[in-house]
Amino acid sequence: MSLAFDALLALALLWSAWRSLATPDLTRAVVMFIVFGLLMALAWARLDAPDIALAEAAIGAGLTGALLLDALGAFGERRGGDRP
Amino acid sequence: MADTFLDPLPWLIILPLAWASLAFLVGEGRGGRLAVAGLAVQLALALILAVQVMAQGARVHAVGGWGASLGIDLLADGLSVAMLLLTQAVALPLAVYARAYFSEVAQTTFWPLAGFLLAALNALFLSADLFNLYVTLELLSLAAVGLVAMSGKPAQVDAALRYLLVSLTASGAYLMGVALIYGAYGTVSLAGLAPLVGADPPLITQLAAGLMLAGLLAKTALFPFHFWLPAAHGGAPAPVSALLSALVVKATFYMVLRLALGPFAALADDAAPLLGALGAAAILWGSWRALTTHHIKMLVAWSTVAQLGYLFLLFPLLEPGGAALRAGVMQAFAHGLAKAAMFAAAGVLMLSTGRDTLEGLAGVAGRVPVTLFAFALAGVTLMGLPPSGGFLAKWLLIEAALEQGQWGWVVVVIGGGLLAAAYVFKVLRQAFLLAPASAHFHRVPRAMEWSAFLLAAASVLIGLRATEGVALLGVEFGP
Amino acid sequence: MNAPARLAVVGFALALAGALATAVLDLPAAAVDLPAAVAENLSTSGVEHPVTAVLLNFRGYDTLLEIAVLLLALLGMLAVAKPEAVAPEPSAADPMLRFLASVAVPLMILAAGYLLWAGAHRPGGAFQAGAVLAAAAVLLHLAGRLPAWASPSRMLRLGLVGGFLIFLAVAAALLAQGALLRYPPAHAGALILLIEAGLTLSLGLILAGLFLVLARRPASPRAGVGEEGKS
Amino acid sequence: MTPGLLYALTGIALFALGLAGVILLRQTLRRILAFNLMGSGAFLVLVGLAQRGGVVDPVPQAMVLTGIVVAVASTALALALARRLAEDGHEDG
Repeated sequence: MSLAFDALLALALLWSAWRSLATPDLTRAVVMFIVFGLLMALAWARLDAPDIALAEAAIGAGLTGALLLDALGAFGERRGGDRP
Repeated sequence: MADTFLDPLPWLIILPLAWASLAFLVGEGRGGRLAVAGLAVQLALALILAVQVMAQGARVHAVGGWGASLGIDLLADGLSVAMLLLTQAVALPLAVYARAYFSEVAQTTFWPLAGFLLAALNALFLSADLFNLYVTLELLSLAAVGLVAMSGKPAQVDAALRYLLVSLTASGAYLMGVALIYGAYGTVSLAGLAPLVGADPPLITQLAAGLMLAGLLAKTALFPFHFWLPAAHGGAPAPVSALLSALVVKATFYMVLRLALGPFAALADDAAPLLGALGAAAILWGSWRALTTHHIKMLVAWSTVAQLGYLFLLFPLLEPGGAALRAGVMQAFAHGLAKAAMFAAAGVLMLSTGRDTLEGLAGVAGRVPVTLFAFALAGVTLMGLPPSGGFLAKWLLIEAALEQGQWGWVVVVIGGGLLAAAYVFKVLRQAFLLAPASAHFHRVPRAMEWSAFLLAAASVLIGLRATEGVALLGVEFGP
Repeated sequence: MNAPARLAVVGFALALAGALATAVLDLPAAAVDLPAAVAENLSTSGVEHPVTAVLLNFRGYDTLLEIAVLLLALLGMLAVAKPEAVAPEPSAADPMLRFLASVAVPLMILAAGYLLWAGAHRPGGAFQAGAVLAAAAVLLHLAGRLPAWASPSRMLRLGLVGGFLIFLAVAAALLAQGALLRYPPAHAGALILLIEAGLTLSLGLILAGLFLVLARRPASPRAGVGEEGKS
Repeated sequence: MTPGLLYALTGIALFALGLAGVILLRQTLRRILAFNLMGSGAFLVLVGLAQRGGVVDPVPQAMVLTGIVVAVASTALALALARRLAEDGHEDG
């Protein structure tokens, strides 16, 4: 049962990672990446690593996400997407 | 107690970290004097350590007192002490040069960045732990990228960004290798791994070693991973180019060598022909591009691509107690000193003529004779003429190749030397023979000319003091 | 990059993943049992939480260098930041955000203090506490109470580098014990707490700096973001 | 299969995805995302593989904490460089 949850979480990780690279919209890519970071925090909790879970949520998803969103404003609007 | 407190080994890491952060604290481009003083002490410490290691053999410093595998070990053996000596010997004259250079070209962040860069190099050469090496690698990369970008010119920021992305990808591959090794063996200590890996490593170890090797080669800019180097090294301010070309790319070469001699010795034979072939390709392609470029510093940067190739020729010839290892370290030394001298000289030439092309050099020999002499001396080392360190390195390589009947490498070594002669003479011909092209001429501080000369002279003279160097390398590997 | 080359890259990545998965699946247990070694030495490490013990004692040297990595990133960013692109003065934010900040920031500072203290016994420590402090600083910036940093003052620089210098000084002073960072077991707990306290403050400032050096004027409209991607 | 091994395999897939992304994508921001995926993959392998027997191992956990901080530092520097280029009108995002 719990392994089924882990398998679902693994799939969600891979899907969000893939979308953050493949989705044509840059803003959506960054949002997917933040989702990926939060899922990673969940994975760390499942791996009995609460310290990493805390750091991943705060630094990996939070700070990196804030930096990326802020950067989007700087050069996001002037360009189109990228092929995956 | 006093003994351990005065041990030079940990201070080689503490000192540059300390003066780098103090330089950041005082800010506003100051900190040059601090750096020169710190580096003078570091050079003395490296010499003391070399004498101690020669007398007492290799030694381990267990950080935290735990010892591997729980803690992190620092290891000073002949190879690491040789690299430490090279680092301090190149950095001290360059710091004197940089103080004068940045009085001409305003710059505020050079000193803290350079301090962290040197701390990273010293820490890397002493580390005997795969994960700790990863941290030192990242420290080194970020410092190098910061130095490339610091001028803020678009071309430099662009080169720095490319360099950073290559570097981060390479670190990622290396880190994956470390993760696999920890998973397989439960330790990341070099000394602990060596007996565990054994003579016939499993698939996971081969993959890990492959990923780590690929990452390190990309950071060393070995052909075909050289694409980022000319822009990053050629466009940076002269003292930065000198640090990067003389030292930074050597650090990852050192890691490849350290791993090939240590835990992954069983796999080194399989990779050796490939490394040798890439080295040969680097020599030919790099020399050719150096010969065909029109910019002084691009020429010197492409020459680095070529000279890095020689370092990798040692792998197919590597055998215990053979000449190849000595050749490799001598080449690292000779090229480090000569290339630092060449970039320093190129910086003087560009500042004094105000131009960055070979054409701009016409007739400059009469204006800055010391600098031209330094450039020529460094050229002697790159060509491999006696009695220079470069000659000795190439001689040892040829000796090793002949001993093992591998004639092909001899041709590459000699051909590379001829190409080097061609591009060095191209510069000298412009400077000496042609009539002055420009009436504008900017006077540069003497300290710059003489520090370039000192480096160049050292690159030639180490050929004469090779006995001591060989004795140092004779210090057995590990404790 | 042309299509065959792209295909080759994808093929290579798939092959690599396949090989790695194969290698990982039939892996025997590791020869060295480090968790046991950690547990054995935990009582002399000065803290009760194993991850903190590894981070600040057994492998504290990694952590020392890692703080230098963070400082370096900030140094590089300051070197390339364009002074005119950074908002020098905090802009007026809406009152709701200001109110939120004035309530949340004291709570966040409390939380950081708790995390710092808790790290000795359970999950938490300087990194998490520093991250919370950084988040508080970012919130203050968004609320218009804290300006972006173009060129940090001497005091700010002292705050940024102070934690690192304390760590370095302790590491060097402990050479008298026989090795870099060799804590005497009787004082290990106090020294680690001293280092962590310094690190919490400096990490908070550095992590905040990574954001605040980049922070640009919030004025620029983000028109056209939604229409990107038609390449 | 243990959770540790499952997450290690996930990490391998993330690493390969990120590696392909860094090489194939052209926008700087995407390549920064891709490099972060590589890092996350390596972190998962580091902890997952070490804990494949179900025993918690604090050593790789501490290493990953170090790695996360290094990754955010690198990301911030890369973004700063990319933004400087964008502000000078030389960058394509």
